[in-house]
Amino acid sequence: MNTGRQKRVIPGTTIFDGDVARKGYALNKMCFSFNSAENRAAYLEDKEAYCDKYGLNEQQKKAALSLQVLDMLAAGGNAYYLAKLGGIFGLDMQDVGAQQTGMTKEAFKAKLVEAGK
Amino acid sequence: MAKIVGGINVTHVPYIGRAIANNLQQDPYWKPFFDGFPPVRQWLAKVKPDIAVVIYNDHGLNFFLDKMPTFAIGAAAEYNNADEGWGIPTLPPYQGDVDFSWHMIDSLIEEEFDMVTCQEMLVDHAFTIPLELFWPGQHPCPVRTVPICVNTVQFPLPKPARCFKFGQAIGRAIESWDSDARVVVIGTGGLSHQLDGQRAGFINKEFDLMFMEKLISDPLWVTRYSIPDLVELTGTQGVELINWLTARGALLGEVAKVHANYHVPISNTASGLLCMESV
Amino acid sequence: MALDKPYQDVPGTTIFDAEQSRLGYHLNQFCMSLMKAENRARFKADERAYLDEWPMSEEQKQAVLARDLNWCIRLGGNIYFLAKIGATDGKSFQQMAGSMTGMTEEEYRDMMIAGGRSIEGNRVVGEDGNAQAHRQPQGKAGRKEAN
Amino acid sequence: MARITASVYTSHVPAIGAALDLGKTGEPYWRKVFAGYEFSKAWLRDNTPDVIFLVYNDHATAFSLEMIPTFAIGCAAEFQPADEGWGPRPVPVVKGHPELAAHIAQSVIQDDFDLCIVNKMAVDHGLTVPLSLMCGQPQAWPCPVIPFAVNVVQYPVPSGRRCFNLGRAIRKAVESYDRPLKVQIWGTGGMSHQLQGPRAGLINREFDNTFLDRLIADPADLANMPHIDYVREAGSEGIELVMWLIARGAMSGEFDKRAPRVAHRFYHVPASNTAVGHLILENT
Repeated sequence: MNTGRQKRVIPGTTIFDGDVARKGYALNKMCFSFNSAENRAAYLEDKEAYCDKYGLNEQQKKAALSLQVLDMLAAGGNAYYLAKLGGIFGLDMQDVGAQQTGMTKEAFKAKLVEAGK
Repeated sequence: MAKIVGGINVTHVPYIGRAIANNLQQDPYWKPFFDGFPPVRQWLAKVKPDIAVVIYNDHGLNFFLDKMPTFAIGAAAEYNNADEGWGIPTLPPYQGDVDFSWHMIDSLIEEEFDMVTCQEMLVDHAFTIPLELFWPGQHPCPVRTVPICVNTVQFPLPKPARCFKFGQAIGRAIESWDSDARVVVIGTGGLSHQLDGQRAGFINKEFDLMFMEKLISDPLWVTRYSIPDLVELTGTQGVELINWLTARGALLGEVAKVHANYHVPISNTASGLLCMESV
Repeated sequence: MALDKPYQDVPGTTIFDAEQSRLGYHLNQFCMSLMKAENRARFKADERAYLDEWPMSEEQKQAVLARDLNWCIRLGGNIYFLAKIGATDGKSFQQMAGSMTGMTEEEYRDMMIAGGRSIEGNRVVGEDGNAQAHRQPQGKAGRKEAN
Repeated sequence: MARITASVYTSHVPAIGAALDLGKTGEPYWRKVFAGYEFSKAWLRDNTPDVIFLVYNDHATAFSLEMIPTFAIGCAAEFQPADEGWGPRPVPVVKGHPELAAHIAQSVIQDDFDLCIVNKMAVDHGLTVPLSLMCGQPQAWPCPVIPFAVNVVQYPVPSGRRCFNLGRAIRKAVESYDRPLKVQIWGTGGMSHQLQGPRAGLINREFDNTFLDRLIADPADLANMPHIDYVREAGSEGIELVMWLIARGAMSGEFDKRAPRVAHRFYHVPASNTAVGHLILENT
């Protein structure tokens, strides 16, 4: 369907626009709930049940349970929200960056240092 | 009338909160970043602001995707920080200035900015960490605050030219307030970084340095770029630099650089600091 | 406030501006809570106890208990929010609006059917229309109360 | 390309919804109100659009004082009728049009209107009563609806001029949408009414009818009217009429100096506390 919108294609980059926001609503809503320590604990207790409570679809659930960031992005996740899920498992944004780029964390960090030179 | 004493733009990263909590300021990784701040603190001690207008973006603490404002402004007596889910310490509440907030709201809507007004608002690390960097360990924070949120999360985002005009309207709102308050304008976010996708870790030092320079000499320079251009040039989260542009607009007219610092990386981010004064 | 408030000279009318909104914040938030059936039930079961759950002023609570909408509005209430109290009581907007004029329900309804309140004499404070302060209360309901 | 085919203007009194829902439309009091919409129901059946862009105000339902947006656009796939304190109205769920809504949001924000983007909200009588008036009591609404909420409750509210210019930007947005959709824009609220204080019950026939005349013939000039004139002449809630200027701004007549065709005009006092005004304008 042509929606009349021109979308910029930037390699390796998802623009979090209305289409993605709608697709990812349930997943991001679940991540938003992780602002509360109580909810984070509830997630750890029964991850699947928690995903079901927030109405995640199969794709979102599978991505969230496997902690695969690229899969979560493909399912409509937004980085700021996904970071709250990552936080439960002690993943910082460099772990997340390394995972997405298929690098070791050390190599990812070295790449960043290099970019500043 | 209230007086704008100047502006400070600075990067915000949650990770910085943890470094402060763990006293890592002199750690080799952090030193080049934290060493940028003493000159800014000295400047603040000299210009003595009473109020900070803080222009930033919320990261899923106060706003969710159900209702996402383009421009939102706080009008509360107090703003609380809260658990954001990524394990950085929560800071004590910040004092607001309700009269000043409502004056700004009246003035901004009169100037045709379609504000979302918030009489309750949680402030996240993008608001708290800069204040903690400028006034370390001072709780309560020695200035009253007005939080202003710009949507940098869910597209469509306001275009750079609109942000600059918004900043100018903020400046006029401040200067038309019948008060002898001294106001510092703070813009937070950026500079180049991307947290998501195969392009995660993207940094564009050349663009960042040009942006910092142009913000002083020719702030309209960046308005030639569209939001998709800025995503391409600075990363999906690099677009937060529109908060810097908004803050620069609020300084109304020519400015001079007081101090600047630039360092890569802090976590995934190119960190920038730019303190400006009207001339 | 730096901006003018030209609307203060309209008789019998309160504009829900920033000051009113600040003043009435918790009163109005309490009203919104009545959009949930369970909250309406709890409020009806023990009004005072339910009100005490909200950081409202004592006077705001008294105004709600008295169902005095003019009083509520003076304390920062906004009619669209206050309407949730009326809804909880099974009152229509017409009954609520009428209650602020001192008219009985019938008197108010008849005035509306006859074309509503006239604008003449009711534009600016100091004229002689029926909404002016010196002509209150306007109907039997108000006079009964005054006696 | 999509285009705006017509605009509809109507009051949105909650008592009208209650009269419908409680089966009171046959009572003499209500018959006079509903008679004015008989033509409109037939007209809408003959001119069913692909999408309705419905401008209304939220009445302390989706937005509390914690957060009041000046303009909010509904981009969700559906919107549930709200429980406003009486229980939800027994009306169909409102289906949205996320693609067109997102396109309009994109275009209008590019044009310097600072919308609040809404992905989830309940809709109150401000939106459902106009649908009921125009459609009766169907099993489903005849087409998708994009809710567009305007703050006319907590001052400062947007000016008539800002609303009118927003309408123009919406028209431009619709016309740049790359599918051949027929879109109607509805402006709701008003006409003269005041729900509060000793001046409650205010009605101003002359003001209302002049407003209708000017809305048809010279909306750009009407858009210059300051807030205080609405409040003083049309009552504290009469300010809702600024929303009609959004719908009118989206019509083409103002641009090519060809006035739109008046398909229907109706005015009646009262419905509850309110002067009911209603217009249908078609782009020629």
